[in-house]
Amino acid sequence: MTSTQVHAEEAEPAAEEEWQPKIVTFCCNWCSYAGADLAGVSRLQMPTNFRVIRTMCSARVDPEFVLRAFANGADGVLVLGCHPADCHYIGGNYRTRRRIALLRVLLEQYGFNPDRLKLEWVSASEGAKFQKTIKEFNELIKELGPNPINDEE
Amino acid sequence: MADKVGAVMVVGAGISGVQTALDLADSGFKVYLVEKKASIGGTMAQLDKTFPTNDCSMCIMAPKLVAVGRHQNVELITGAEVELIQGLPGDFTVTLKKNTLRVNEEKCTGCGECAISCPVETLDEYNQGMKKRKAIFVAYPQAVPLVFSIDKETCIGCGICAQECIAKAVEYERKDQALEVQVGAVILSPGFEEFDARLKKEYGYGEFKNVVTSIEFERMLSATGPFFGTVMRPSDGDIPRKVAFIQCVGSRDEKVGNPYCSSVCCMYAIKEAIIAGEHSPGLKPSIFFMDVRAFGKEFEDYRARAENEYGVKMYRGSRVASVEEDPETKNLSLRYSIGDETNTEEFDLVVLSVGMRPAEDGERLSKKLGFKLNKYGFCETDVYSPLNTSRPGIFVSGSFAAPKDIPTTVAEASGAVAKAAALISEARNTQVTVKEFVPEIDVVGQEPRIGVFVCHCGINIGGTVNVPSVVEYAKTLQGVVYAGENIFSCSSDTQEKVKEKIKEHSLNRVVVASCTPRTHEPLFQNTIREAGLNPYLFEMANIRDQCSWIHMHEPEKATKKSKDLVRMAVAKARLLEPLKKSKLGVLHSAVVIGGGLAGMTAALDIADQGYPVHLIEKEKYLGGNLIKIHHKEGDRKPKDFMNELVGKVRDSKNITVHLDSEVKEVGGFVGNFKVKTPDGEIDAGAIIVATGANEYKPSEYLYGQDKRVVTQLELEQQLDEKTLKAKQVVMIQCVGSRNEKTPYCSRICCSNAVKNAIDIKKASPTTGVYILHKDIRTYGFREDLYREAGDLGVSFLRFPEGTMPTIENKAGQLEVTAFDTVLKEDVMIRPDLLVLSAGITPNEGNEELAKMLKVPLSKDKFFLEAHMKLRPVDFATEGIFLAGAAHWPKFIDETIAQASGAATRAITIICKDFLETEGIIAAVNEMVCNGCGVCEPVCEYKAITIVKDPSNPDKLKAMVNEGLCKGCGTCVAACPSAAMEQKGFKDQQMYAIIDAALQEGK
Amino acid sequence: MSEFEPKIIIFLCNWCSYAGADLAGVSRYQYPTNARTVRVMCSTRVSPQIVLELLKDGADGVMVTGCHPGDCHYINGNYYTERRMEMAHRLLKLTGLESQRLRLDWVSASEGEKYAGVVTDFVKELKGLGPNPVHKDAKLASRLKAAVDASKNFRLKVLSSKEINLISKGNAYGEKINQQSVEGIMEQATEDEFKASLILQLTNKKSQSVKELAKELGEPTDRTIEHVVSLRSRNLLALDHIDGATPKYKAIVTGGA
Amino acid sequence: MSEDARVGVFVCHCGTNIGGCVDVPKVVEYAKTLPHVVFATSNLYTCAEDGLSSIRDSIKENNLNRVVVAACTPRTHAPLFQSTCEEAGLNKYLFTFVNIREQCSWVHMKEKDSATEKAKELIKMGVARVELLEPQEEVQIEVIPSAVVIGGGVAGMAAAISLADQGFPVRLVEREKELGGFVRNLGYIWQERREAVGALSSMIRRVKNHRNINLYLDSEVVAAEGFIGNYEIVIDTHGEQKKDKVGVIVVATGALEYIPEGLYGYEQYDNVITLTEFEILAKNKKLPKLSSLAFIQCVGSRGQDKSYCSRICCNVTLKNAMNLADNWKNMLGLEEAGKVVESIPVEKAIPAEIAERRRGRMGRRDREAGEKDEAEVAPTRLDIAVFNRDIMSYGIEHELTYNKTKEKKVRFIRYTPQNRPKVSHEGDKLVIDYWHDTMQMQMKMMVDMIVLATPLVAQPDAKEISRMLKVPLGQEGFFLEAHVKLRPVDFATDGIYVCGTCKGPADIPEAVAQGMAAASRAAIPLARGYVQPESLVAFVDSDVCSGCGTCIEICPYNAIRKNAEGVAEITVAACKGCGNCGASCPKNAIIMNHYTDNQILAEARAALQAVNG
Repeated sequence: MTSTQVHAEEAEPAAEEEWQPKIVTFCCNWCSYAGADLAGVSRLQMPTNFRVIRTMCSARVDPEFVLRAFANGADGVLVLGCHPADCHYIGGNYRTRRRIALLRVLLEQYGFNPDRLKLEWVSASEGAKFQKTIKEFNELIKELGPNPINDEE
Repeated sequence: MADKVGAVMVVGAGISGVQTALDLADSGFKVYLVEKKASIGGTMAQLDKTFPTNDCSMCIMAPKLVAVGRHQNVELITGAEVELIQGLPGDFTVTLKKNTLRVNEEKCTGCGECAISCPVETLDEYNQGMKKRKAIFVAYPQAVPLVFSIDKETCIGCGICAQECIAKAVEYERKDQALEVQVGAVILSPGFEEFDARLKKEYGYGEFKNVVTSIEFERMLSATGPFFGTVMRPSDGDIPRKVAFIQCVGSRDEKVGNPYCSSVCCMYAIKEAIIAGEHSPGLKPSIFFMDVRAFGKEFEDYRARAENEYGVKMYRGSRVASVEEDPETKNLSLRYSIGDETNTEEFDLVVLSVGMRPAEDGERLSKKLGFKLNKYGFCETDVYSPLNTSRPGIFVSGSFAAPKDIPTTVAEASGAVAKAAALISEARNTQVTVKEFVPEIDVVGQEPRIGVFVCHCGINIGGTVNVPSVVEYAKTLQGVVYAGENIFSCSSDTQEKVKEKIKEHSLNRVVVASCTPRTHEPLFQNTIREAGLNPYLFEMANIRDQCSWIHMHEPEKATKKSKDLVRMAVAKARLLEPLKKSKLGVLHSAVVIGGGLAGMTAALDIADQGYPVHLIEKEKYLGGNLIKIHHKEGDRKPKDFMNELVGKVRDSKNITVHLDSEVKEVGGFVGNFKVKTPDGEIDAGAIIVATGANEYKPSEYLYGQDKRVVTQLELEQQLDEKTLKAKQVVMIQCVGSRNEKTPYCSRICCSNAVKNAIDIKKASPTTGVYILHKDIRTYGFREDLYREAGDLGVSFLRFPEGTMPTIENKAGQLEVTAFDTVLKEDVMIRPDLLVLSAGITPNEGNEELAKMLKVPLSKDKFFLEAHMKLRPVDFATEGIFLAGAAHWPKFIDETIAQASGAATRAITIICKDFLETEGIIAAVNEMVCNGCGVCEPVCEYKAITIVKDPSNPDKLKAMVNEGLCKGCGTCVAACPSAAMEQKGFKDQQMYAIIDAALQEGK
Repeated sequence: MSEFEPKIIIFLCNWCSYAGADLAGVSRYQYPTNARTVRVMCSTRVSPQIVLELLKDGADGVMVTGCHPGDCHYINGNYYTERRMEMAHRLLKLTGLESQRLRLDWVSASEGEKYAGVVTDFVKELKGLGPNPVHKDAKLASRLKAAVDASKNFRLKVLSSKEINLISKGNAYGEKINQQSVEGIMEQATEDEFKASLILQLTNKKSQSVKELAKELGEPTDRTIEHVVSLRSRNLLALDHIDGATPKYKAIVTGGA
Repeated sequence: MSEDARVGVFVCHCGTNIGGCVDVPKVVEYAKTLPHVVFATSNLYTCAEDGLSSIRDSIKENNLNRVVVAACTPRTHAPLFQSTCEEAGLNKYLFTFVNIREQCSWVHMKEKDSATEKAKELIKMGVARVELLEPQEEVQIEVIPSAVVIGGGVAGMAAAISLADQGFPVRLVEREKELGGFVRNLGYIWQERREAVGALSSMIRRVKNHRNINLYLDSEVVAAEGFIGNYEIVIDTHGEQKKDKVGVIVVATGALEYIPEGLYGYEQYDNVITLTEFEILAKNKKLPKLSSLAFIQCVGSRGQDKSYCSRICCNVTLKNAMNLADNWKNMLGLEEAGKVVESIPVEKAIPAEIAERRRGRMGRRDREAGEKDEAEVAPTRLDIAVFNRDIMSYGIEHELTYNKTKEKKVRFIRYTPQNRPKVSHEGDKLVIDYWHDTMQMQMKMMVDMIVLATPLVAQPDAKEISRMLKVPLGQEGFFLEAHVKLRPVDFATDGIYVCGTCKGPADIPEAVAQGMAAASRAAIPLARGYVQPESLVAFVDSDVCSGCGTCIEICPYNAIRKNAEGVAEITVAACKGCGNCGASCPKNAIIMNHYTDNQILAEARAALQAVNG
């Protein structure tokens, strides 16, 4: 079944444009970005509503970036890094683990659902895991609904 | 003498060949990397994980493959075989036969459309036949070079792939080519062949579906394998509960002609057991060992964690007689025996740990190129020159010489470079090309004039994303003065077009929307640099791997997402600044700490290549531990070899020896070290640590109190001086090793003990010799010693892991009692000589030297290298290298190989005039930084130091050492006052991208 | 209830067999009324998916007629018809429905009598076979649906379309391929693609294990695993969940979300 | 289905042919119940004028947009009813014909009830199909009124002259520096015993100064793209590439003589020559003085090397044998050069009945001419033998010559492929060692010269022309015509024609005849000025097509090519609508106009629905 032929059958979008969450995904250049590429090479289909931002290491993701993303209306933020001990810069991902854990506590104190921020390890050969992470996080955010900041404006 | 050719041919592009090629290219030699298959990577590319670090094999190997694939000094010749080598060392003419891939390598972009349309399938060798591949194929998605090839047997010539290929790269009639190449030296690394498990009929491989080989199991574990990483029984696809690993299949087995031990199977079986457990919780692996040979660095505690933490059941001293299959359930029942007690156990899946056979074309190469093979078909080498073949000018590395694991292979790969480089060092840099660039345009202060190039990538992007509408959208973005589309942006003609557009619209920023920056960023950076633009004024938007390919069924959303990704890239591009790669001078000299076998070998290798070396030795004499060794290796005594080495060191004009002197302090950084010694300060570009290790001085078993208790070295002395008179000799293994205090295995004691036992039996056959042991770890070809000892009547007694033998002095008569795991009862022997196999302990001085060099120690207090597998002789801190027993106990030939490896690695630094620092590094904004010091401990590379601000002394500030900074950005995120910036990923630039991502595009 | 009267669809090629049928009429040859004829310009127009679709819809028999090889008004049309009907027969055998329900016959414009004879014989044969059980046998229905899907498969259509030229004119290397080896490849490819389509059919609504699929496909489980592996690598089947020790697979409904 | 279908059904009685068996009124009633059927009626003879007018009127009255006629066979009557629909303003493709006579009433005479049921169902199927039909426009494609003839031999010249005479400009492209082709080698051509050169020169003169022919000598056609009526060709005249546009192409590239290496001592002995070499010697009057001569037939043909019989060698041999026997125009070199002996009287009369038999067979020849010939015959001083397997002197004149040569004492010695004559030499004499069948013994014959009758073989570069024009090569490299019997001078691809020895051995009259035939076939599209292909053509959905090229290989009419975007595109003029590409397309991207899958399935399924209600 050719892809476009199938596409023709369900071309018309869902009845009214169902709300699609906006997700920002930070990927480290050496492992999770490579995992995302492998998902592409293996043509693993996944929802389109996430935007990848590349940093050299997951430890470069400043908590401030996460907060700014939420402030700009992101409904969910995913931070992906190398598996512990895989880090190209030896120990970067240990720091990331501690920073994100601390940040989630901070978010909770401000009444912002910490589940909107998720840390996950994806190695360069785990294309399928990248797909699974994106799909599951997308479902989770759909359940949590839009970022409360949006309806304040 | 004919002048030397500054080029080397490396035959075989597995991990060994790739490492050799990279080191040669970085040492200023042209490399011809010849590979039989269509893509490089060898067996390691098939592995899922590697021991002992459980790294994902592809993650750590892919960067090396990409680097060698793109290195300007390396010419990759795939699908080729060496036919003939003529001429003299230093000036060889090599004839190659390059088998046609029937695809034009220059034109093929690796997009894969041809494979999708090919109608015929065959078994996929890369996946050991557990999956199908098409007649036109590439080995695996990350293959380097990413070029498809046609397998003529399977192909029926229907012509579909040529029609579908947009790049018109398929050429059915493309002929084989004969090539002639001029090189100075040849390094052989054709790897090994897997033992054919079918030859062991009793295990039923090929007949019973659920009996698989270890390499097939490795593919099952891999995420890119047939079962996407889930372990399944090939018979019915269920997840196996109980998995059995049978060791020594085709190793330590005279019947099949492989009496040697393949050295790696115990470890990879343990690894596969651990990973299988991780993939399917509740899976219970059991391994049937004869001996658990976990002798390498960190191997022993990897084995211990497997047994205790991961619940891997280990049957020691076991022999599996046969495997039977239950026709109904397809389960397998193993009949095995330990000692004389046999029983059977049923398993869901059986993995045969197949050993290593010599490389398949080893026979052909040895005939054609005229070098000798040893009796097992591996390449014959000598203990004292482990990297030379019998033909001068042709060297060997990796498992073609003997079965060995990846860390040893990588060390040897660098070692072989030293041997080859020494032969042709005067021709260094004669054949390498240095790129000349046009002067760089100064764009500082200019308004951003951004050019956006959107790629179709054939139909890979264009088939889903509406490229023209993305181009139109790009034109509307602020700062964009040109936007256009190409069919293949990475093709050479499009590079020219990009340069023209840069000139035509005087662009000062370039954004390319196509595939992944990981593989293509350097290509475009190089192109804009050739047009005079600083390479860092460039940003990519990945609209193929991370958009069109993963949203194939939603073209409108994929097109909208592509517009967003372009908007984000343009947002960052506006704020990009030119970055300079600063140049640091390099001193063309080296310091070697430690004058033992390792130190002297390394020093000589560096000196032979014409670089001055300072050899610093603590003692008053050179030689280190070699002096204490009396037995013979082959027909030469280590002592005689040592004297020969010392002579060479003395005569060499490039080596200055500093005896009775210790390193006091080490300053500076890679290329500019300052080493303080009692004889004054030495400047050097690189340092090699070869401080060796000591024999463990036992305190147990009445050693020191009763002269009838000696160590193996002391026994060797008695044997040498023929003063041995004992009638009943007992040896105890693992004294001072593999216990709570020193959990590691010292690797060499088993072989030494067995060798000494043989010497005793030869000297007086009637003497009774008993060896009490946990596992006998005579790995590799040393397995012959174990068999010879058995034949000569030496008796071996295995005592349990936890309970060492005990000793009593009953009225002057020594009594040794040990629990015999076979007879399952205590056995008491009365020796008139007790020999303790004492292990090897690290130098006390390691702690202190490590602090000076700012290098880490492993938990067993040996020095910790940068990466156990792929950088075994480098320290994490650049410019400092490691060899010999200081790294881990090892045999003479392993020490020599590793020392040569360290020498090569050092030369890759000191042979350069300058070192370029990373462009993307941290930079301190001095006005804002108050020297709080949060960033200093965060840096793994110790690149940050807190210093006094020169402008006002009482204020502190952080200073970044550009030589050491790797640009990870950890410190930048940690800095509380945002004083620390990461060039290329500045906060402002990141904010711009985040805002652009969440801004609603039109 | 009157005796079973099979319903037969007969495809007549405009230039030869339609004229043959007319000649039977002009010569007043009598034959049973069960045939329902459809005129096409050339027999080659009738693709395997059309004949299999009709058998799935309950036709008791389908016959494709055309000019004798060499007589085709469109020169090589009927050679391809022959190959196509071979593929259709291969797929039909795999579904379990009697393959005699599909017939290919050459009827020239002058063979009126032969046409009448062929129709009569086909009716007699079908009466022996009895009615097409597809409406009462859900399993057979899904197998026929799988056969229809397989007949539209890219691989099978390429192989069956290229077979003639590969054998007669030679391939891209200028070599002529021998009939047996192409036949072997076709045989294997047809079986693989049929079973793949059937697996996708069976796992469309409910996830299935390898054992369950093997029972349906009537083959040993290790052969079924090969199909599952190939479908997963072609991204058409996904591991849904693991039930105890048994993985369960589900067809991937193509669509981004 | 653009607007809602309004179907009219017209059931025909055809006198009693249908009505006598099928209950027509009941069928009409049933038709009315079918969905979308708004009008149904019956006629005694629908094909008669009142039937046709009833269709025209009811289309207008009920503004029908679909018509089903249930009557006899579409093969004969469909065009008639379709043009009636057109007259009523309905697109003729919105029409379906249901055959309830030849394929229903006539063949189910004894089962009236089930025949009526069948008729109902056939109409139900017809209605189901007609609902899905779409109007089609038949597009007219203009034909460029000019032609190119490749090859300037007798066949090519004949074609060129005949086309030019009809007023069409012709480009005649000849590879050599002069016209004439193979015939230039020949000495005397048979019939009027005229010199070949003479016969040729009149033809060449007509070509050279014909205002409608521009002649390209020492030139070749190197490229030809396009389809019937619109070929873009490139003519390479001694290095310079000239582009041109023509409507049709005639291939007349001729054939070559077979060189019998290693057969019967050819090249070993200098007096062993081929038939063509003999003709050249005869033409240039260089034949040596001979006392004895032997012809050997079927040298290199009929299985010795080539598989076919070359058709003309026997007749050329017979002609030469007769001329030699008569020493025609003293073609044999006499001792006293210059003494021309016109003719030598016959010594004795020919037995009556042989003369009678010969005169009778002279056919249209008048009696006197018959007698006159005998007179010219000279006594045979030359000993001639013809070693042969069979003498292929087909037709009237050739058989006559065969008899004459026998009269002139030419000896015909039969040999079999199992033991062919062997050639060796003694002194300066050639020796033929052969098996004499009647005497059942090996015999020897001494001769001065041996002439080997070798076959005509295909031009070695025929492959290039075949690849350029995409026309097939048949057996042994000769061009393969569309149908050996019914379309002998057409290629399967419309607009390209073939004549002369390039499609098989032929003698001069046959080659000329084929040239003229090709010219007349080529003139049809040129004369009409346009081609109007039926719009039963294929259509490629360019979004689905991935450019795999399978259809291009399959189409016998070369009607599909790849466009700029790399996807397949149908050349409407060339497509015949057979549907092969449609059924073969691996991506199911090709739709057959007027015979789409849905239309076929709808028609067939209509029959099945009735089965299960």
